[in-house]
Amino acid sequence: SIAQENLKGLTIGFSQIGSESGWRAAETSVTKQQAEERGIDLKFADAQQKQENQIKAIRGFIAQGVDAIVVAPVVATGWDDVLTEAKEAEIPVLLLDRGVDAPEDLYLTSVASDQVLEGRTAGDWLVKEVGDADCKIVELQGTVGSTPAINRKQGFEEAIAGHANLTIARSQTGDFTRAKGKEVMEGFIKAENGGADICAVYAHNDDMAVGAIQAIKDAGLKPGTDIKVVSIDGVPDIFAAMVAGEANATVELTPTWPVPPSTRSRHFSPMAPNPQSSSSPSPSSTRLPTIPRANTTPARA
Amino acid sequence: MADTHYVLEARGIMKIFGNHVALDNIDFGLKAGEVHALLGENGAGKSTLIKILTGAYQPDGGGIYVDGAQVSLDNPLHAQTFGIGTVYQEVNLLPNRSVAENLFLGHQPLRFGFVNFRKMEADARVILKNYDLNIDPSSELGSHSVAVQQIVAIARAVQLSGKVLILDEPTASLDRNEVERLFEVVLGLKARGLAIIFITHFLDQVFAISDRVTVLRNGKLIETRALDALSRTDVVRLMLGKDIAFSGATDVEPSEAPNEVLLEFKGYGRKRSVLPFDLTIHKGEVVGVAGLLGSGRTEVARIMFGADPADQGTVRVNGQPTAIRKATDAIKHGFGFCPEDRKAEGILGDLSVRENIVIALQGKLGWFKALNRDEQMEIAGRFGESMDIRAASLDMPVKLLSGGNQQKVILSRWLATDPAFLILDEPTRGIDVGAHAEIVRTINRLRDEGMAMLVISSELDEVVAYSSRIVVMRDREMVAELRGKNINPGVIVQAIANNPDEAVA
Amino acid sequence: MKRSLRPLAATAVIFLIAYAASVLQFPSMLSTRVLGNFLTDNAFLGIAAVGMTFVIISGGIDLSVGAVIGFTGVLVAVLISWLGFHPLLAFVIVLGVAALFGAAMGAAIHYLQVPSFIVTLAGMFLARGGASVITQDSVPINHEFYGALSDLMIRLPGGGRLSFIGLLMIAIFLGGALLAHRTRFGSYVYALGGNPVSALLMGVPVARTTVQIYMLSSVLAALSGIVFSLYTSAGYPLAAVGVELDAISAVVIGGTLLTGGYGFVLGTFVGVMLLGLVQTYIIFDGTLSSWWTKIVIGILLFLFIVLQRIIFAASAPGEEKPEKALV
Amino acid sequence: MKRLHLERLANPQLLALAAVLLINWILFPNFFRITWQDGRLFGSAIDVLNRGAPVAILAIGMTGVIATKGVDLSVGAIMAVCGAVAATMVVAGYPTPIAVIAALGVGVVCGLWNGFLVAVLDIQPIIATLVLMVAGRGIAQLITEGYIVTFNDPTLIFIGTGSLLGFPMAAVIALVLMILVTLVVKRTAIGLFIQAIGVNRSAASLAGINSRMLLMLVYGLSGFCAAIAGILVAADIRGADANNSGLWLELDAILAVVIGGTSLLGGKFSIPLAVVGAIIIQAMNTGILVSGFRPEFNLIVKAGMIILILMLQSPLVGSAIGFFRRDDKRVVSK
Ligand SMILES: Nc1ncnc2c1ncn2[C@@H]1O[C@H](COP(=O)(O)OP(=O)(O)OP(=O)(O)O)[C@@H](O)[C@H]1O
Ligand SMILES: Nc1ncnc2c1ncn2[C@@H]1O[C@H](COP(=O)(O)OP(=O)(O)OP(=O)(O)O)[C@@H](O)[C@H]1O
Ligand SMILES: [Mg+2]
Ligand SMILES: [Mg+2]
Repeated sequence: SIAQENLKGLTIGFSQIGSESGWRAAETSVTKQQAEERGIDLKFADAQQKQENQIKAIRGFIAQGVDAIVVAPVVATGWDDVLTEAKEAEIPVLLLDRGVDAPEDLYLTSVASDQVLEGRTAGDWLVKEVGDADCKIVELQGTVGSTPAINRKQGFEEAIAGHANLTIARSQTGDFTRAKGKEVMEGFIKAENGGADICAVYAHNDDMAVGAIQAIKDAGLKPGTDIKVVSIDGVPDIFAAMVAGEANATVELTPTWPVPPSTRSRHFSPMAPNPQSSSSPSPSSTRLPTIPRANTTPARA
Repeated sequence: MADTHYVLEARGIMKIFGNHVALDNIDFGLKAGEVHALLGENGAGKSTLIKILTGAYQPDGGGIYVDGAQVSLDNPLHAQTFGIGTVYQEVNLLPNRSVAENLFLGHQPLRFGFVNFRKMEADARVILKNYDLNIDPSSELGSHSVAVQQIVAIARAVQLSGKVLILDEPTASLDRNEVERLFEVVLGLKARGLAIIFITHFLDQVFAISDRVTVLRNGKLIETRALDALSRTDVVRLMLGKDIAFSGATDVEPSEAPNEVLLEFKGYGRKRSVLPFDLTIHKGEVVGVAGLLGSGRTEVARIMFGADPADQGTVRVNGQPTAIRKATDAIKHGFGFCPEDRKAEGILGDLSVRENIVIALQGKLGWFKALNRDEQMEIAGRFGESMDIRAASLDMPVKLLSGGNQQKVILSRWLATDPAFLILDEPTRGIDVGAHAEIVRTINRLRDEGMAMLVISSELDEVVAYSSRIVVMRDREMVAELRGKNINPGVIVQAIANNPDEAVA
Repeated sequence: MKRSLRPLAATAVIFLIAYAASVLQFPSMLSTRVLGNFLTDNAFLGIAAVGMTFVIISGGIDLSVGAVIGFTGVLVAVLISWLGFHPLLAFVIVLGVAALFGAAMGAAIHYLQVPSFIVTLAGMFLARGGASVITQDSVPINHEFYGALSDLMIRLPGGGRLSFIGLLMIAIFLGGALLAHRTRFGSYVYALGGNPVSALLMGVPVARTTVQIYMLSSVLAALSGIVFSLYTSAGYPLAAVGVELDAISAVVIGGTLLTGGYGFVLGTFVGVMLLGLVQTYIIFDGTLSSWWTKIVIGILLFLFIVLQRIIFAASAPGEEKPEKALV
Repeated sequence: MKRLHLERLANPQLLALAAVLLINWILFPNFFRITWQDGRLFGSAIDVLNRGAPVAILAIGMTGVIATKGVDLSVGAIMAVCGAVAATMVVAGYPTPIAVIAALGVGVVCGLWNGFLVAVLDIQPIIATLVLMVAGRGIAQLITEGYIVTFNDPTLIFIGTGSLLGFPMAAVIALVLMILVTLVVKRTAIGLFIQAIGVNRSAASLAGINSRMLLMLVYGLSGFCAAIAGILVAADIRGADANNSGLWLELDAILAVVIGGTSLLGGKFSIPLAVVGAIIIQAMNTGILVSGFRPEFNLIVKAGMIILILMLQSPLVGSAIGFFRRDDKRVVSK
């Protein structure tokens, strides 16, 4: 609904968490591309997974006097001071991917996915998939202490809570990486009777799932059949695995950016600093569409 | 208790390294107001005894008594609190810190809890003056020559000694003047009632200031005696268990027959280091270098070897002009170099004696013609034998050898490469009488076999003993060349002192 | 100039040149706001780097710094938010815990004669693991004293802020410099780094000094953790991951030799500022992708050390021992 | 003969390995169960060898560097670069051998760059290699543009996941490399020279050792080893993960070398023991995986294990071991 010309020539600072995964890289490139389409001068800062770097970046943006700041916060806490500084400098701040524990008047809006819901979606899918059968699940967690790992674990546990036939037998961190996912899965297979006892693997991201699939194959089992594989993100490699019947489901998260592409008019625009938005009921819980891919792609070959 | 009062006493000291008995039931007593010489061959156990007396090592048996009361010295700091000041054999100071701080470490004058640098440096200047050392107390210790560092170590120990001063080979690499200076200080302390332990391999010095001697051999106590009842020969016999033929300073027979020229340095020099000099060295000739401390002798050696490359002048080897920019260039031409600073530039401390001996030869052979273990053993064993290196094993780390034996290892390293031209900077530093005579003999033999050598030594008798020619250095400049039959220490001293513009320090 | 001060001067000159160059390109970098940010944003790194300077001068290394920052942040947050302690009491407790922790590491290094690299690596695992056992989530701190402390600042003309934590860092640097260069303890630290055997023979209390050095480093890391928690008003087990490497780089860029024995506390300050400058420059530039950011940081790092060597070589025309490489 | 055998076994590295394996066995009784499956050995103990291989390979190169009193922080980043090079090249259709050779070449070039900074520009190793540690990962991501470059090249996959005589390729490669490098170092004078410059570079130079060439060689070898490890890791997951490949592995490699008894102060070194060190670390990691601890305890467990190893290696315990050993030192002179 906002004219694209309005954005032309504006300078917007974007503090990205880092480039730790393909998903993140995709988000960054979508962002840059969208900014270019709109004639926005995007100041990009990669924080390399460190909150202190993000704070520095925001401060730097304020010192440069940008027109708006977009942050994909690495962690929920610790933003009050720097956001207050931005507010004093009258620069609107938008949160991407994840909300923060700060008073709502410190930022314009938050366009965040609900990570707990992501975990719950994966759990719900598995509950439906196994029905009444007993199912021993192994979980590949993200980096210990990282917000997505905590939330995706929580959501998944909530989903299977009422179902006694589903139990999480083992849970270890695979650091969100393919290599660690593979290594941890190898260990799980050895520990669970050569893999025969495992019914499903739940990975906090697709990369770990791809690694786990390889480990399952190396152990002489059929991923997707002998051991079900469900994960979150929706990167190309997991879709390839699903087509090959080696993965069962993923919760798709499409990288996006709060500046409204024509197709996503639901989102808030940074250039509509609606004075009411700060007091409007819940702008911060605006959710990205999470599509339980399993429903749309019956992946069994 | 014994009827004599000992300020510091050791009773029945045992020290065992691995399965090597370094000290075997040693009794040692030190009286107030005496200079007590501790003598013995290289590796006899002198330094080990000192380290036990000062808490650097713990004895494996026996006890230490200060003023008759048994003490257990946990560390050198503890010994310092009893008023024991020590100069250990290898200069054990901090090259990374200033001269003043090395003098006062642990006792810096404080003001409001902070170190008072102005006072510390002023005090340091006063102290150094006692030793005729006119250096900037705030300069880094490592920027000074070994000799200067040794004086600083002595000054520090003297400062710390309220009761006992221990000097482990303090005079190695000091020149005559410095030695005399040191003796004045020592005698002054003695007069004040301090007890002094003095270790040296120079018998003249022993006789010059000592009252009693204790002789160790192979870790065993041989005897403690008053010195006035002993002659030089007696002392040597006690140390070695046999007599040796003294090669006096007389048999210099410079072969006047002009041999082939090996090296020709023309206008060779390095800025801020040594003024350009001309020097021709023939095969089968030993050129001695004499000069005072800091006169630039070491610098000449380093420039010749390319350790600090020359920035002016030319050099011809066998008539061919060539460039020597780094040590490997020099070695290619058959040079060898025993540096003065054994610890920093000589030994490879953690490597074995065997590896230390073969390293230069191996460097010459290159990466791929490796000497295997047996060959290394053979070479090392050969030199171990001929140089009489006292080591429990050729595979032990060289840093565990006694100081004199380390020196022999480095000499062996270069002899193993069969050099055409060997540069020796203070080669007899810390070497015992027996070995000293042996090294002088070796130098003479090598010369007769046609090797050219440049030898730097502060010991003039020794320089005279093997040199065919002597160049004299003063203030970083080659000022004289002495040759002929009538060279003797007196002539050299005169040449050194023959200073046209007196009075600088 | 004193020979030993040359690396310090070289680093400072490079910082000034680099800063001037940045200002030419982005004039807004010459503002009190940016200068204030330099101090505030790098306060925790600077404080930790002071401790690291002592450790490195003594010839050791402390890999546990980042983890100790994370751990103390979590502990402070938990003490205040969950257990209702007053922040000051919480500070005393965490500093005490850190002192014990550092003392234990120092004792292990001295008495077990294990390299500091391994001991502090174990310390790093222990502290980081301890933090994530206490809580995996980040714990917000909402205490008025805390708010007041983190709002404490001097406003400068031009929108700049001299924050409490920035000033604290400067104070720690000055104190550290005094401690290193003007006290007996400082001279012992240099002695250990110069030659531990000589130090022992010269009567340096080696055991005590080693324990004190690692205690100092851990206490400063804990202080840095407190500063970090003030900075973010939270404690988070994954906070300050890898800060030890930043601290080591700052120390080494500041002219301290990793082999021990040579270095300056104030050099570390310049090192920290230089690292901060690189980051700020990249943020101001804002066109670099994630990967170009890393490459450019690497290139700038390289340019700095080469420049430093050139300046150093130019100012020291005499002989230079190869052992004593500067950077 | 028997005594010699006992003496070998009493070395602290093997003791530590035994201790870690024992703990693993107690926590997970099936740890040593090995079965034959699809033409290969299968079991946790085999996983230790397989997963430990990259760090072991890094440790081989790192040993040389540390023996010269240096350290190479860039190996993790070099792994990422080389994995990225190999992956993008096979994806672009180059023949596998070319891609592998190119990746190895890139590794060597990276190593020589480090060597140049250390040997010629005289920059402290830690900071010299930090340059590439930071920039290298950026270069790797530049090559892959931030994505995991997935490939299906059978040869490359065989290198990563195949097996030889039932043993995982990675372990076989590590073993062969270890033997080759050890032989080269022992049979030539290179090993002696490396130790010499590590112990005292100025003395070694004065003894005629070309320390620059040697340092270049050592860092080059480290880069080469990192390249192999990078290719293996990429081949294992069939994709080059520029951001995560080799992340923090430099610390593991250094730890392995130090556990292997090589001092960070340079000098004496042992490549086989560094490899044992790598296996100890991996045995620890695998033990954590199969024992079922909660992941938040991983680091604490790891710290505990390191403390244990550290105690085993400390001179206090060492002297207790030494008590059982005999020194058969030859006495040279009378
Ligand atoms: N830490 C050690 N470990 C093993 N052996 C040692 C150690 N320290 C000394 N030794 C051995 O003990 C013996 C005595 O050495 P010490 O240094 O006391 O001799 P010294 O009489 O001082 O000889 P020098 O005149 O050459 O200085 C030598 O054989 C030496 O190799
Ligand atoms: N008495 C002194 N006063 C000031 N500086 C001195 C003194 N003695 C030596 N030095 C310094 O020590 C260094 C000695 O140079 P060098 O090593 O070439 O001398 P040398 O003749 O070999 O003397 P030695 O080896 O006996 O020390 C010089 O840099 C000089 O500045
Ligand atoms: Mg001695
Ligand atoms: Mg000299």
